Amino acid sequence: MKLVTAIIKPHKLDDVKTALESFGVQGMTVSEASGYGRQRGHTEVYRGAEYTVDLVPKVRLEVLVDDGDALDVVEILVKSAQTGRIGDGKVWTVPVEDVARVRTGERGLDAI
Amino acid sequence: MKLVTAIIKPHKLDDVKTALESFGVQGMTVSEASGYGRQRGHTEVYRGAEYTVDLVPKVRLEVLVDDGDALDVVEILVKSAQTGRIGDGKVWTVPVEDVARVRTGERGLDAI
Amino acid sequence: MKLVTAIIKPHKLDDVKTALESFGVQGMTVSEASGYGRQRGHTEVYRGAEYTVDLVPKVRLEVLVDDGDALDVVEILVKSAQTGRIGDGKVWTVPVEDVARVRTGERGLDAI
Amino acid sequence: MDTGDTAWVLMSAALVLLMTPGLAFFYGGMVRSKSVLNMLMMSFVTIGIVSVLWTLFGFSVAFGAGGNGFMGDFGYVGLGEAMNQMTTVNGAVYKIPLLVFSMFQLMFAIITPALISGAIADRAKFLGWSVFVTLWTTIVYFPVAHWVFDFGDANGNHAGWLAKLGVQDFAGGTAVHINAGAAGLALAIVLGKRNGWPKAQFRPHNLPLVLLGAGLLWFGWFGFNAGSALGANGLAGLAFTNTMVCTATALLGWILVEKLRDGHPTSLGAASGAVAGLVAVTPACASIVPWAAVLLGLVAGAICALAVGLKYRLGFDDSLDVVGVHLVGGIVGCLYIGLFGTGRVAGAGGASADGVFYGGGFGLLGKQAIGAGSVLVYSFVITFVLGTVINKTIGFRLDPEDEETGVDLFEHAETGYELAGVGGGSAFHAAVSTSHRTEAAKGVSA
Amino acid sequence: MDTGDTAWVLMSAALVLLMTPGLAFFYGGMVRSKSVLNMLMMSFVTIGIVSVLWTLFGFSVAFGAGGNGFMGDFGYVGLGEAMNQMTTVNGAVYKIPLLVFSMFQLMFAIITPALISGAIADRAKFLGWSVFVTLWTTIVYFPVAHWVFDFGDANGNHAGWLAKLGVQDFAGGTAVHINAGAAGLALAIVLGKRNGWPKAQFRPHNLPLVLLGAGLLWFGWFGFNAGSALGANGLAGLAFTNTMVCTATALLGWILVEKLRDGHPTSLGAASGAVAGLVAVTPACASIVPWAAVLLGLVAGAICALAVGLKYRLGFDDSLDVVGVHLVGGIVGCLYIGLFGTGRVAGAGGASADGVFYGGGFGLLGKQAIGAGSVLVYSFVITFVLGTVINKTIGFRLDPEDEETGVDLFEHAETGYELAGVGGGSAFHAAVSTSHRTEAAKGVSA
Amino acid sequence: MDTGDTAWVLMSAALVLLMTPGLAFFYGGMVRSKSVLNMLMMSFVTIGIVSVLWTLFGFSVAFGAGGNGFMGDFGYVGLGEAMNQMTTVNGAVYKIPLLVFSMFQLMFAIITPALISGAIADRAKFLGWSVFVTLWTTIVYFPVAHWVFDFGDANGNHAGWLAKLGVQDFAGGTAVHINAGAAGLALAIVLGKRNGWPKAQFRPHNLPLVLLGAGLLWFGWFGFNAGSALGANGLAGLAFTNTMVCTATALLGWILVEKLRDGHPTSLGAASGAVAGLVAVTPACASIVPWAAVLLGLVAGAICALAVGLKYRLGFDDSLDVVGVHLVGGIVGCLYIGLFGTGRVAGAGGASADGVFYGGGFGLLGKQAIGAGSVLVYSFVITFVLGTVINKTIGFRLDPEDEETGVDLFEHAETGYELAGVGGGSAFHAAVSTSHRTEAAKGVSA
Ligand SMILES: Nc1ncnc2c1ncn2[C@@H]1O[C@H](COP(=O)(O)OP(=O)(O)O)[C@@H](O)[C@H]1O
Ligand SMILES: Nc1ncnc2c1ncn2[C@@H]1O[C@H](COP(=O)(O)OP(=O)(O)O)[C@@H](O)[C@H]1O
Ligand SMILES: Nc1ncnc2c1ncn2[C@@H]1O[C@H](COP(=O)(O)OP(=O)(O)O)[C@@H](O)[C@H]1O
Repeated sequence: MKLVTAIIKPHKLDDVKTALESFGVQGMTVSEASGYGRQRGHTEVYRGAEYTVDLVPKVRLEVLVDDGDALDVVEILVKSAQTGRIGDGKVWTVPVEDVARVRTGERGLDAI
Repeated sequence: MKLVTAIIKPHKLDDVKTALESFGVQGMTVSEASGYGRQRGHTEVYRGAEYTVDLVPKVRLEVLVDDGDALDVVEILVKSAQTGRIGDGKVWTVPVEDVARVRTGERGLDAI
Repeated sequence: MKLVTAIIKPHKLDDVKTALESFGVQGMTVSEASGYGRQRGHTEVYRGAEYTVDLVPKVRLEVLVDDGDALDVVEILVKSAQTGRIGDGKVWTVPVEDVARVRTGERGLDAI
Repeated sequence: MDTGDTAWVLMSAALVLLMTPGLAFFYGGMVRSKSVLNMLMMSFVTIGIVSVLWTLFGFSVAFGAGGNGFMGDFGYVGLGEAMNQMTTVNGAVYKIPLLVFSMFQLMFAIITPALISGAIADRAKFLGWSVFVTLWTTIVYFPVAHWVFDFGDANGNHAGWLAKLGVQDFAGGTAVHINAGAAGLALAIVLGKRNGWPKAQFRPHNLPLVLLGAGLLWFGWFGFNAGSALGANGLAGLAFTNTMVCTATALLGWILVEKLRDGHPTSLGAASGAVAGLVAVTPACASIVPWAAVLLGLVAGAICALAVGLKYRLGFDDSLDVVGVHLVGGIVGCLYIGLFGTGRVAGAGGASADGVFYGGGFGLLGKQAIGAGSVLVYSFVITFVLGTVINKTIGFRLDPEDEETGVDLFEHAETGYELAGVGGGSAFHAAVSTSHRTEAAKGVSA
Repeated sequence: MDTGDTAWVLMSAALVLLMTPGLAFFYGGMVRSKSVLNMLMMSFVTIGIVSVLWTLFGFSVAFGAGGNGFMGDFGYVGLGEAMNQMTTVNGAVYKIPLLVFSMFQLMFAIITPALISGAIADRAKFLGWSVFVTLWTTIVYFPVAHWVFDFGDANGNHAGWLAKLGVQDFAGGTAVHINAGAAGLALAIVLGKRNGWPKAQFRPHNLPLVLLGAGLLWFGWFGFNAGSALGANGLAGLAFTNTMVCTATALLGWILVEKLRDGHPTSLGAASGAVAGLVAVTPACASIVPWAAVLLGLVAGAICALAVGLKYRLGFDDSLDVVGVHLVGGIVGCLYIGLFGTGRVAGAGGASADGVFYGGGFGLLGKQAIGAGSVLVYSFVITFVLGTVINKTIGFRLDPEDEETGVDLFEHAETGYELAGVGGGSAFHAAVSTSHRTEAAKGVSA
Repeated sequence: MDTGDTAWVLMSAALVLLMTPGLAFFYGGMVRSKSVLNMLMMSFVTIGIVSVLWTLFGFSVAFGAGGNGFMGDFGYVGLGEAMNQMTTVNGAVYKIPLLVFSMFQLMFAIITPALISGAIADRAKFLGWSVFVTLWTTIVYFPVAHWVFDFGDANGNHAGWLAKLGVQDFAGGTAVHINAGAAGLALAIVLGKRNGWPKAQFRPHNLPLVLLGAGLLWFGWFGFNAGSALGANGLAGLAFTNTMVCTATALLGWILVEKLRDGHPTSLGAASGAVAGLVAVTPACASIVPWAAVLLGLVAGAICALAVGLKYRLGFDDSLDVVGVHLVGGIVGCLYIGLFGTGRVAGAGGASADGVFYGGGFGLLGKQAIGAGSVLVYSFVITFVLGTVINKTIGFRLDPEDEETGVDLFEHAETGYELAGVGGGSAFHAAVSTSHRTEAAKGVSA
């Protein structure tokens, strides 16, 4: 099994979720993150003092998938999260040795 | 070494923490997450417009463990986080190649 | 490629970011976390009732790096995040099998 | 008609209305974020319900001109008859229109049941609460207000029995605070403890909101107390002064106890102390001199700071300390009159009986005890019965899972906050599929 | 001069000023967290702009003593001439200084354009809004206020044409609410829908803030309505009473509809219902008896609860329901006078014509319809033209990407909240490199 | 006694009390979330402390009837003697009870030290602050209030020396704002810079809270300024008018500077501008005509917007700009009277001397400069000494690590917010093991 992690733009989450669902992915875990990279942050001004915020809001998505699906899921993530503008994010894949479903204690593929 | 990651229901965190402690786990990292899966979200209504929120609040727990402890820790996590109802979450294990303690620079098992 | 994850003290983030930048790391992903370990939490009192909060605020940093840079990046992280006091955090490294840049679909090293 | 008196009572009525939202924020900030809206709603719906009852029959029951010692008659049903009269129902001829007096008193009838809601935070069914407010205000508040506040006509005919007895309660230590406090105790017992209490953790979710509530309460309370003079005069000035200094010292008294006992003076303590002082001075503000109000504040602040611990010892989950602050604070204020009440304030229009320390003997103290005790017992008993009946019939206590989900979501289908920062927030925005299922919205999709 | 009347109107003016921040919070809590500051700023800048216009010429256009049916003359430019006069410009000699009347009326001129801002949440350029407020207040509000509120001298000379006609609008159902509601509709159409509306999700980001706003509005509205008596008297008492009970029942009416239709009474519904009741009773509070105000509240609360769905059916993005609450609520209140208005309130200083249900025939109802209709049409047409011209010239609607970024950041370079908990927050604090680029700051680095 | 005048001053006293919580929110929203409670507490404890001092001896020192030019006598200790008197201590016989005047003035004595707290945000020990407030109010505020506000008896006997000299300061430009501003400067220097200032980032954590504070300040300030007429009359109307229009234009003036200098008008700027306008018009509101108030606002708003940059150039960490807003704004307002003050307002009860631009020569300007300068110097010097002594003895400045932890947690053992969304929040709720260590709680576990 693999763990595919994607960092995407927040407003693309809905599209990504829909794309994964149609592919058959039935679960995922989402969290808030901030990104630092080519995409620039923004500037705020309070009583004349300027603050440069260089972290950009992102969403992190984690999906556990069967080995065979990993590449497809990466494809789908890239396609559905793409806007073509700087800051669209990254997708990476890590090997997973063991998965368990807490509710039932099932292990491995059945647990996903 | 292994990194065991668990997605659990927020109100089980205390039980999980206690169970890990009694096993001898001395550290962990916790963060907020939102889950998408079999468990359904909820509906809110504002001035008659209905909003379906399909992400469910979860907690993510990360524990670095010795190779030999990994299976036990997974067991403990599954047992202590279980309520038996849909949405109890997942536990997965990933291989770790290197660990360092920032304070001392120690590496490997000593760093956990 | 490797994924280097660091748990650090929040107020060290700026130093760490600067150190990584000078080494040539051009991107990273940051998120909020809470740590549990040797470092103790704090106590709050509301109308005479005491609450012990044992989670300590931390920042989680994730950096994708080329295999060859992994060790250096760990070094830099340890050095720049160090205060020498309990609770400075951990750095761990996990193997990555695949990376994609969402904007372009590039894969592997080019995607970092 | 005196336009100055009328202006002051109009303003005071508005100030006392503001106290109920103020209370809602004070309470709302203290609960967890998943209960804040329900806490606010319990106060807001009370404004709605009690205003209707008041117009229909409440003002009549409390102040109807031809009643007996226990309730008024029904001359003011619908308030139509009150439109063109001056205020003669309160023991003297006041130079303000009767409608203005009626509105001023309505605000008291609203905040009293609202105070009770703090005892049952996080776990009450909204329908149960709404029915409770309707019945409680009718059976408990309106009659008790008559007992205490209605001094009858200029000769004292038709006065309430406590008023006639000579119990001193200028602005509602018995009718409002002891009344609400005793009811809160009864309801906390009837509804039982919250899941996990006292082990689980119920930190206030928004302390600035608590302090906003306290600030609005303090501001509004000048209307409550100084407005009870029903005119802009020396008596109002005295009540205002005592209210100010007692509240200030109660704030200090509470945080001093905290500093000594817990090591830290807290902002929740400061807010709580201020409210405790306001409660204690409410009955007493027209009966004592300013330095006695300074002392009352210190005493009331310290006692209430200690009294909020009682619930752990006795095991009832009075969630936001209605007992520790309003019942205890109200009793302290009422009895204090028996000790420090003095005819020296009569020159400013205040009460004229002397308490123990002014050589008046124990007579006044005894009357004060009767006043406090009878309201306490009446309110506790009736509330216990009302609460039990409601809980057994339509239901008053939430189910445990729904309490776990959170009362805001379960009862109101709402979430208090959606505060995620710039952009970051949109993650979760976007993660929501909206469908407008209103009639109108159906029109769109059709 | 009557000091009591003056005290009440001074206080009322302050209360009405407070309504505009109150409105800002009511609106500000309803938008997403990335637009809250802009929502507040639209109200605050309106206070700034309209105060200047009022001093320069607004008071003259609205109440200048020697005008005609459509506008006043220019006798009060700069307000200097008003300094030592009493109030004679409003159909009678009021025993309050003219400056006090002028300030009271200024607050109405401020809140009316501020109300409009709710229709265009999240997407208006701040410069466009500022220019719009300047022009709209000048061309629409000042004249309309003259039409409705200026009863001329004691003989009715120079009165506004609607006032002269006998349209009853005690505190601004036409001049304020229908006026703002019609303008909101026009602007919502001119600026168009928000990105993604109605599919995307626009949950209120801070409901306690909404309820704070509603609480302050309710409090301030006593100044608005009872203050419109221009004295502390029986009429003020009647207006106060009707305001209180109508608001209370409208709150109940709205959440009853929600309970029946959606299954849950909501806190947003309670706040919205209260505001709908306040709107509806504004024109009517000196024309009806208290039980009729109870009924008006129920009707207005329920109708407005249904009316906010209209926008989905008709497809205009009136973001915060200025139409559903202010236009609809204002029309309900105005016409209600034609039905339930009664000379029975004349004894308390109220209006004296009877409506349909009091045997007065359809005459009053007809006048009310003329009043409502003429203001609605005038406001809608002029606003549509003004909005279009501004949008085509300096720009009024934000670009889509800037709307996505958020209007707070784009227009004001600010973020509403930075709330991360203890220490946790510093993560992101530390992640920021600050540079003070002010002139002064440059001095430091130099 | 005049009930109308009394009603207005009672109400004004309540309004000015509300300003201190208002200030607390204005300041509290500007600091980081880990300091918000301490910021609020500095204001709230000031209310407690100063009220006690006032009752004990403060009112006597400031307005004791038989004093000299520098302080009053001790006739009003305990306020008991004030109970049955009318107000004769302020240069004329005012038809309001002396207690009402005393309460009105108490609120000024409270807010002045509270204003200072903004200069030392994030880093003051709470005990140090409490001791400082006690000493500063006693040694600085009470005497200075006598100098400026006590016009003595009807013949001017026992008047304060600045009042006698003819310095015009209607509502406290010198005694309140210059006084607090100079003290803020001194304390900011004594306590030193915050960790990391000016490089580190100190963004406001809750701007809606700042705007709430500004709104309440504006509302309350009508009591401050128009209430200083001590009656409901033409003078109150003039003061109200000038307060309104000056504040409005100062808001505009500040955001115009921002638009031109930084490119964006901000909500913090609007709030700050409004406060700057309120400060500047405080001394001047009974001395100038409305159009001059419009101009004063523009000038004060713009100057203060520039002045807040001074601290970067000069290197003192006046965290929330007490100097830039209150000291600078106060000086602008005081001197402006020397230029635009005019006897034309005497008809409305205003001051009668003419300033430079009304042909009065430089006499008035000179007096204004003496008033401003003497208060500035006295306050700065004494504060510097007091602050240094406190810091060297019981400690005033937090240790760096405790400042890093956050003053809320370190000094008050509290956290401002616990806002995590529905359920999500419980993660961290559950992660907390609670133990009730109160006496009472010990009873439970035993
Ligand atoms: N080396 C990296 N390791 C981890 N996350 C990264 C790395 N580089 C970029 N990211 C994440 O990807 C996001 C987008 O990267 P950025 O360089 O801004 O644009 P792009 O991917 O389009 O070139 C960043 O905000 C950050 O969250
Ligand atoms: N494929 C997956 N990848 C990552 N996380 C998952 C995946 N499937 C489920 N989860 C996480 O596990 C949680 C529980 O899953 P759910 O399907 O609701 O119930 P259960 O695990 O009891 O069948 C989800 O909320 C989500 O956080
Ligand atoms: N076994 C572990 N797995 C994951 N994270 C850990 C583990 N142990 C510690 N941590 C993280 O590292 C942080 C610092 O650990 P702590 O024991 O407090 O101090 P130190 O690393 O200096 O010995 C913790 O707050 C937690 O976030």
